Amino acid sequence: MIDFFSQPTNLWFVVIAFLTLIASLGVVAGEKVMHLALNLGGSFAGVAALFVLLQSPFLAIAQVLIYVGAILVMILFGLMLTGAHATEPTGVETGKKVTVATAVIVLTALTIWGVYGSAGRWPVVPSGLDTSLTALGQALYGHWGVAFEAASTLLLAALVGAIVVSRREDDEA
Amino acid sequence: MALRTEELTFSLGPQHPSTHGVFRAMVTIDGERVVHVDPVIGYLHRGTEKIAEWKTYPQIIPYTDRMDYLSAMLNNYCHVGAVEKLLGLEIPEHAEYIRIIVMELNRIASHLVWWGTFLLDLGAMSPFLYAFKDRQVILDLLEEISGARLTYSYMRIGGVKRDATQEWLRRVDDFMDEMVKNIQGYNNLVTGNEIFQSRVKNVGVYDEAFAKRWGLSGACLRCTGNSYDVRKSDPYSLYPKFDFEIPTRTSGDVWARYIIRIEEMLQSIRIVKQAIRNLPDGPFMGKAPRNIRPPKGEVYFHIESPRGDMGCYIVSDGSDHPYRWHWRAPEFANLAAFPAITEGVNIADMIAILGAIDIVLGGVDR
Amino acid sequence: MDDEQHTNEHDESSDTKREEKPSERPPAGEAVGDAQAPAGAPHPESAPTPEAAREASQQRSGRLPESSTSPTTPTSPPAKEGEKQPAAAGSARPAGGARPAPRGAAAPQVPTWIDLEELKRLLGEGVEAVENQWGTPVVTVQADQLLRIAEKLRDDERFRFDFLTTMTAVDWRSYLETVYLLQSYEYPTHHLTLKVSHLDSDNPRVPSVTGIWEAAGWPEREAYDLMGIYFEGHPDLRRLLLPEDWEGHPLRKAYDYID
Amino acid sequence: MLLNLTGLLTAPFTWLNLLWMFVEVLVMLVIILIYVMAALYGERKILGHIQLRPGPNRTGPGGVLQPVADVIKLLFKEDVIPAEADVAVFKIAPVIAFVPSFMTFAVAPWAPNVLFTDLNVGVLYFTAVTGITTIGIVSGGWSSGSKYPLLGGMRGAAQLISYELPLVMSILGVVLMAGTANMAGIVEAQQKWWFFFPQILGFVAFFISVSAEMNRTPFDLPEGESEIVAGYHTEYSGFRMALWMLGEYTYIFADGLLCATLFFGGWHGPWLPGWLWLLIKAMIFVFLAIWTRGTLPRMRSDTLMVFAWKFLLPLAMANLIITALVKAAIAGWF
Repeated sequence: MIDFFSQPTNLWFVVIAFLTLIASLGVVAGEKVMHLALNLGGSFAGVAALFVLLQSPFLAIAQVLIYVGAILVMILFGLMLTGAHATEPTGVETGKKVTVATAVIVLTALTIWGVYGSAGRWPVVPSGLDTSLTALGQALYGHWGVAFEAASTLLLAALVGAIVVSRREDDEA
Repeated sequence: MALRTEELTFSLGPQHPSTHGVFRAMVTIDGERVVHVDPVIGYLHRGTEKIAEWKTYPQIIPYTDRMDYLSAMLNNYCHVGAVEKLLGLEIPEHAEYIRIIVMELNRIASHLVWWGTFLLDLGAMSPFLYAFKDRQVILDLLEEISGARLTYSYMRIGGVKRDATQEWLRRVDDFMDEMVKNIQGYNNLVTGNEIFQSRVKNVGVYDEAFAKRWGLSGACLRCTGNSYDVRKSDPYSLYPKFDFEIPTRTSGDVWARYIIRIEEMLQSIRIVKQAIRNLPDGPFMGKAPRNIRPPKGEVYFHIESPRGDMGCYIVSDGSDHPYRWHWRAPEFANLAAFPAITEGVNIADMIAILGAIDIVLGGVDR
Repeated sequence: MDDEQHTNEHDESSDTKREEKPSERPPAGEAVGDAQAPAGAPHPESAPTPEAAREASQQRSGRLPESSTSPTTPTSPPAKEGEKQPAAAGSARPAGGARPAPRGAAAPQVPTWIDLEELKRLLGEGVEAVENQWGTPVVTVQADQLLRIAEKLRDDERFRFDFLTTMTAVDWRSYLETVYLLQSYEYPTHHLTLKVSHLDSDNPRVPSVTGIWEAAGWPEREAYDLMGIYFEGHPDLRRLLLPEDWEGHPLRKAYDYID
Repeated sequence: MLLNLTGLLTAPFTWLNLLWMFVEVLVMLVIILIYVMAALYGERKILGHIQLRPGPNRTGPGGVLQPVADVIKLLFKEDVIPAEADVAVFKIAPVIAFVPSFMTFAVAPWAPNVLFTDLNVGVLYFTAVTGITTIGIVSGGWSSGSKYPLLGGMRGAAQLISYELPLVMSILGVVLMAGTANMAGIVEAQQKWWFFFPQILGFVAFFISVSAEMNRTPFDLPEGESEIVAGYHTEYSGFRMALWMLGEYTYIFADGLLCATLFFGGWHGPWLPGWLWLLIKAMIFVFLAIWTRGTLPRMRSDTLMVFAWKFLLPLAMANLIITALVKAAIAGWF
């Protein structure tokens, strides 16, 4: 443990991780929807900072660009369009809270078991990987080309599906 | 795609940058789309009609200044003209020419204020200051002849308060030449601008039938192709002697109203220049009785104000003050159609439409 | 009945909620009946208006316009007026609610654009009087014929009065009068003044002409606001210039404007 | 002198290093504050001259102390928080909006090897950080508990989402040409000629979308005065208002730096030192922003959207495709 903190990066990691956790807790425990959204933004930003510490600036920037710059803004935009509901407490029932908390604990346990229990079985990515744009582009469109396109199609399908669903609701109204 | 969204009602004014004074509108919007507008007026209501019942006819003149304060000369004339019609007074030609000069100068000044504030509504800052610079020259000229910058009280029953000097007329004439160039400058700055045109073209469109139903007048009517202008259609004063045109457009949108007002300024300049050239000699005050007691009866006299058809309805009981004195403010009638024009438009368009109506709350509320 | 109307009237003046308006207003027929008195005849002051009811509501509203039926209690404004010009005072306040003596006696007779007899014939029944006022025909009609005549004036080829310049009201102390100043976009030199006279000061009701000229909307609201005239069938009869909780109607001659 | 922030982050954690980080940031902050004062003064004077009036001329010689007086006034003003406001969000919103504008300076290449952090994906960092400001605007508009700020916040969100895409697309053309997303690398790639010439389409798209991102006329809809009073910062006063203004003016500067770096050869230029060249180019951009404010009316929200999605985005994408094709063709040729 002593040698963990001797590295400055690790100290930063602890600080940022702590802040990210607080923000994430805020997302779960907050009262107003708007506050939840802002806390979500905080946890996104925290994750981005962790990526910086892991020497992956591109991932960090993508995190900010997509999650903070686009998704969160869309969420906020949606909240504002719904007007009054954003200002009211969410009012989740206690039963649901218990269920969610149980699920979270179980999932966390599973993750910890997965990481530590499987130590050594999975290949560890060597550090010093080429994270330049050229390398990234070649990996995305070359080696992982099929997977990338499949993911794109899935997202597109989800998008179209969302529109269809919202339209049907609209017709019923 | 029609998304279900929540409607929002907010109060536009009375303290709002684009309501030109104290107009207030309860606006219900859905996103950026205006669902319903309910104008609330009366913040500047001073009961002029009630006051007028307690004042003698000449005493009313200063109160007319304070109604549509951007066209005080024309307000003066409308009241004075109505009383003169009641009395059957003959006005010396010289006085009538000077009246036309100051009225048309006032019309230009009023249109300049409209031009500047309208563009301010559209988010352009600079035109406002350009317009006010030129307007200041006109206000100085009018101040010189009447003694006041805005509330002139220059007209008298039977004539005007003071005669115009030759020097003053020369300066007015010079400024009119300069003004033609300045208006060209305005056109260069704004009229051809792509963004400006996208903001005003096909915005707030209505047709002639709509305008007639709502009793619109002025540029708000002439933008639909109707050429109704009291100066030509139902002439008063000496306007038949002058050579000028009534600009009209047929598109019925804000753009048409804009162009018409720009062209009206040029026509007013023409009238002023003609009046100065043909100014006959004579007294500036006719033979008006000292104690003005019109005969019993009622009279309606109307003129073309910068904002449209302005009228004064007087019921006389034979005494020296009116029994009933009613004012037809053109902007009052034009503003009444505002909710009907704005239903379903964008917030920004609503502001443009409101600006193009050219309201002066002093006139609307009276 | 009248008592009930009376209370209604004052409830309405403070009540501005649009949707409640039409239902609260009494049926049109009853009110028009009051205004149907022939021209020149004394105003129907014999209408059973209990003094008690008026006084009661007077106390409530505080500024109820002085009624013409109580000449024994002159209010302060006319008194002032009388001091200033005793000569004119008599004509300013026509006694007994009669129409003032034929006006325009001293006025120059400018020919109008139409012969008055012909105008009367064209407009048909319901016309009470036709005058020439400085070249403008002034037509006084019965309230129940107003809409028919207005529509005729707007649509008839001879008239085409499609431009209601403004609409206002005059308080002749013993009765009220609504005035419609008409013009034509087609024949702009033609003017015509349409009037409905002899409205009961306590409960003046006139059919609204908003269905004929939409331009009448705001002027009628103004007349309702400042003169207290009820326009039956007006889609949105609320106070226009004054605050919603204002009491009384300031343009009435008997309005006590001292706070 | 390589002021490398990431270097400091990974460097041994000593108090000295921490002190250095703070000193660097402080120096930059002071520079920006001085710039903002100058920009405020410059804007008033330039607008004054455009509008045929003298502008500020009372405080100090030629009115140069006017911005100082303004700042003092703002700082001493009563801090008003509306009763309906969501206090926590209301207080933090201007900070969320301002901090990213300041963060953009981390990647600004002043001269060869004079930059805070030599980030590999500096350009993307710039656009990513800019996006955070939107959250400040939206939450500021929402938290005021008033309707005009709400409308302004919504407009701001819609506008920034719409213009972020053409902005990134137009920048990608430059990245493709330079073969790197590193700010210094892009400047070095412009040794021979500025990217302004081959990337003229991209520049048009970039300039328009960057003006929209700055919320300046003709795209100042989120604070469109004649429509929604002052938009998202209607309810702000005093120091928090100063933060909003600070953010707005800092963005003009930052975007000027970005524009000069991407299209006008950054520090390249004869005779003068590199950092001065960059500053001059950025200031020309600032002047342009003020000039458009003095000349143009405001756009309408729907035309703004149509313009972004139907004109700017296709334009930027066309530029990107043309750039890619030309580059591939040239690469194949040689």
